[in-house]
Amino acid sequence: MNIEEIIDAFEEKGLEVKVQTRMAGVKKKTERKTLWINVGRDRLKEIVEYMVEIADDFPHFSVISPADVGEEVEVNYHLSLGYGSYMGEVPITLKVTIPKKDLWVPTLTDIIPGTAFSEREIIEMMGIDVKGLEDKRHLFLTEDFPDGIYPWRRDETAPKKINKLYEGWKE
Amino acid sequence: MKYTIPIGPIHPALKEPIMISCTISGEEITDVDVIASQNHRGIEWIGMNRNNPIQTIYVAERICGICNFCHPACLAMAVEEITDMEVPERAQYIRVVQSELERIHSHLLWAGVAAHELGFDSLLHYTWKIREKVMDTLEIVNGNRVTKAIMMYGGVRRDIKDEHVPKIREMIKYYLDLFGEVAKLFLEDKTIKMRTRDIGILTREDAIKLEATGPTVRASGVKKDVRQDTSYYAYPDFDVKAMTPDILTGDVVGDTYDRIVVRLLEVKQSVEIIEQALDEMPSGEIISEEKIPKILATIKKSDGEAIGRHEAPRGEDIHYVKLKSGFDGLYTWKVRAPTYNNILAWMPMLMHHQIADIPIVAASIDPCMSCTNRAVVLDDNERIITAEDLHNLSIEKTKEMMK
Amino acid sequence: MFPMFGQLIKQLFHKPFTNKFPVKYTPNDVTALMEKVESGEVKINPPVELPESFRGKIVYDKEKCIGCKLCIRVCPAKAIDFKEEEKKIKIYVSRCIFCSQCNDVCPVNCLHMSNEFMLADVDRLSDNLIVE
Amino acid sequence: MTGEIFFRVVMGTIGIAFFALFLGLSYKGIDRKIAAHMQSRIGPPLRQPFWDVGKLLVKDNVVPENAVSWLFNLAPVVCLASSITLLLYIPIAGYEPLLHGHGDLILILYLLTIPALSMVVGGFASGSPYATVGAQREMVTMISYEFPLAVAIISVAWKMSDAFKGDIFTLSFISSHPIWGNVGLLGVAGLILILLALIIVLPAELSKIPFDVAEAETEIAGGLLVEYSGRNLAMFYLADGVKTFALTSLVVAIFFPYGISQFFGLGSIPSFIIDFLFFLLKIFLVMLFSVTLIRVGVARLRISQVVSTYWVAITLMALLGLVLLMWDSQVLTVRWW
Repeated sequence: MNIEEIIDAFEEKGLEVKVQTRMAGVKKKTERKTLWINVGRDRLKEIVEYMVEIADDFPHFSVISPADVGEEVEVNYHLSLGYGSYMGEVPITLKVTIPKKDLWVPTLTDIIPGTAFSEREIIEMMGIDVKGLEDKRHLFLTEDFPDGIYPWRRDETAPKKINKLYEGWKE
Repeated sequence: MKYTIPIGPIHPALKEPIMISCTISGEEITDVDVIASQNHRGIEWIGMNRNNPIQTIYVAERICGICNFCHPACLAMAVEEITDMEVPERAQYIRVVQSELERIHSHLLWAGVAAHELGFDSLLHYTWKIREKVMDTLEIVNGNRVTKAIMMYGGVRRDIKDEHVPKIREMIKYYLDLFGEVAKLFLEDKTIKMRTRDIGILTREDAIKLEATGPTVRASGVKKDVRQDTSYYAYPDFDVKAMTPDILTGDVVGDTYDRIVVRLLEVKQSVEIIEQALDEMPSGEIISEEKIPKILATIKKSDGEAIGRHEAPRGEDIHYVKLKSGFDGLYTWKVRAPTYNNILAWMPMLMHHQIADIPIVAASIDPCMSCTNRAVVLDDNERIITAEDLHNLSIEKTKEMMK
Repeated sequence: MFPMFGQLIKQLFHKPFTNKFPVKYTPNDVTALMEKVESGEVKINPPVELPESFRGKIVYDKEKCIGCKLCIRVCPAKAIDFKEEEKKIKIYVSRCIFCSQCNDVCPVNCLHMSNEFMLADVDRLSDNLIVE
Repeated sequence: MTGEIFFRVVMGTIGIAFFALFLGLSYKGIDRKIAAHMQSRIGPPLRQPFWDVGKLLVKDNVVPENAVSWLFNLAPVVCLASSITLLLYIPIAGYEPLLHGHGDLILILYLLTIPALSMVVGGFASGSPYATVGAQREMVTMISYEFPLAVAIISVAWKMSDAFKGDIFTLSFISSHPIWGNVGLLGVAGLILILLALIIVLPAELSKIPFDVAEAETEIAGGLLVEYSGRNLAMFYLADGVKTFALTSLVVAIFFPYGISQFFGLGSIPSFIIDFLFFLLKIFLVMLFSVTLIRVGVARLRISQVVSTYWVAITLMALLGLVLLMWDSQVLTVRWW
């Protein structure tokens, strides 16, 4: 699956693909292309299943990284296709934009079990509810962490009581 | 009779802030649960709210105590992609040399720790004795044994001078001669084979489904290596191949023994990469923009998002960076360290094994929890003893002892 | 079958690899040892020799400093304070992480890293750990 | 008369006790020093074990609350006491042991199990899951190494009964009639096999790597001894030193009871000293090959592997030695000297 086939496969599905390129290497100058695709929340599961079909081995999932952009939250699913061949991997990021009022995303653990930890992290760090994930315990924060506070958010739910350990020591 | 054995935050087998609680009946493990919320240090929060991008490089460098080149490497790659900063050729080569030097020292450190987990302390002392060679080279090249402090947006901060090259060549010769002996000590030892062969098996299908990365997944036969798959820095010139156990032993089982094989092969590969890098090192300056305030300015007015992926010693390390013009610091910064995915692989590996296998299987993925936990937000209402009080207590104790 | 035995016998007859800095065995009483070292009775084994690019305790050349506060802006550990009245800086070595970023950013090159690494102290603000 | 014997035994025991503690700890120091140099380290000074015991005695003795406290405190005392009584029956430097009599070889076999049993009791009494797992493992290790140990010692005793009449089950009898003298060529091969079996059984009894699954430091955080501290741990530490000294002197008493003082033909005192020093050298050599070299050269085994190694490999070796011994006396007595 080289990059053109992957882009055509996504365009078939009626998705607009944005390609970012970056030069690398000195003697053998090769380009590194990353695909950025906006996907609706309801089509996410369908697209990931589609990726499992077209992948020659299995899509490589890296992590989910949520970004708080004022009124909405952009949830980026970082995946990639075509690893194993020389310079053949294409990193693909599915960007799901969800409004802050209705923060939920479908789980992907039934398709790719490896996403369990990332989903548990966005639940506790960003307050996004993942529908269908059975184990929703805290992953990195302690059990007695006050709920309602989401460390990565930039609005009123961001942590306020911060221990200024690094400032008050000089006296 | 069932009980749960906590291989917990404080345990000689796993000196990491993570807790594996295994329910055992007799000696056999029947259920494994991983509780990672022991020491989260807020690295991303610091990067997003408190620091400007230059300071964030040094916070990224301290995410992990051992692999501290891979995190700033990913961060710089992402920021350079957004701000479209040009990186001189010589800097790309120096970055390859630094990441391979780090891989050698990290893998040898792991080999010693694995030998200690097996109760084989003389192999620990032996491995860490030969590791001193790469530590001395790092100290000569970077001025400090572990924290390299060499990464800067748009290049590297220090050059590999001409008087450093003979020392690195001497190290290369030292390791190439020694590889046979180390492989013999690790792979042909009967007791190590008894303890690691067919133990902690991660089948190829589990490895792919649970998205393991690095040596853990390569030991199960999946040819996944970021240096081979994507082109970044000067890696396209090096034709890096993913190391799988069948190269040395001829077949792939995916157990702890194969992970030792893969890591030893990678040390040899890294030494060869450094040798090739030194031969073809282009000349030229090492950073595209000398003045730091100008770098800060270009980052401040740039906009966009990018991901930086690098093959850290423990697996694929990925940073997602989003910059917003006018915002001092990274608008959004997500760090995903390699161990983050490999923890999931513990469940299938540890099932139905004996307690004696927990330390070596847990150590076989080379867990680095400091990479995985990254935020501390202290809530000071019911904490009685704060770090400050502990510090004062320790001072009094030292004064008392010095009388 | 057991390759380690050969290696062990070989190592038994070689010199141990450990570097005997400061003394071969830990003393019962450290302060007594320190006095003996000052009085010259006990000679300390030298540490592993350091490369010239070693990043140890910071050295501040007060005259050349122009008070531009760039180093304060760039120091990741916030280890540098500004003294308004005399437009000079004050560095807390106990806070410093030895990254030498301030050396690079300083326009007049008045900050350098020395080779001194034995900085253990009881009081964080003792004069040995503050560079002015 | 009984008063005098009683006085001799009591004073003798106290003498043997201090003598055993001192030598046990100094041998531990030598063992650690040689192991360190093998691993190309400098290692602690030779007097380090004495410091360790001194330090442990100073530290406070913590008894966990959900432990059975009287059993918890009794276990180390029993362990140390039984290790010292072991020494009363073993001839030191070829001289009569303090207590000897009919069948003390079998008594030694049983006395060997008491220290291990007391550690098991201590482990169960301390109530921590690590200690319980450690205690289970100690019992399994005991079962596994008892078998080859018994086969080895009984076959030696049987060979003696074949050659001599008289009270052959006493250790002093065995050490006064060196076994190597009255066996044929096949017997020598058998004896070497039995000696090898005994050498490999020693690390398990002293719970040294590769068989220290009961006190595995990296798996169950010190296993049996995880809850012990202060005086109790010091007693276990001393018991381990005394047991090392006792077992190595047992092996020396059975297999190398030779003295070298008669070659120099000196007076009684110097020859006694030479004999004693030669005895200490023999102890050192046995300890070097059975404990130090093995514990540095191999990795720790799993409990299932410990059992399979002892029941299959080492027992077969001991039985083969026995067969060779039987073959030697019954069928072909090939004189080799």
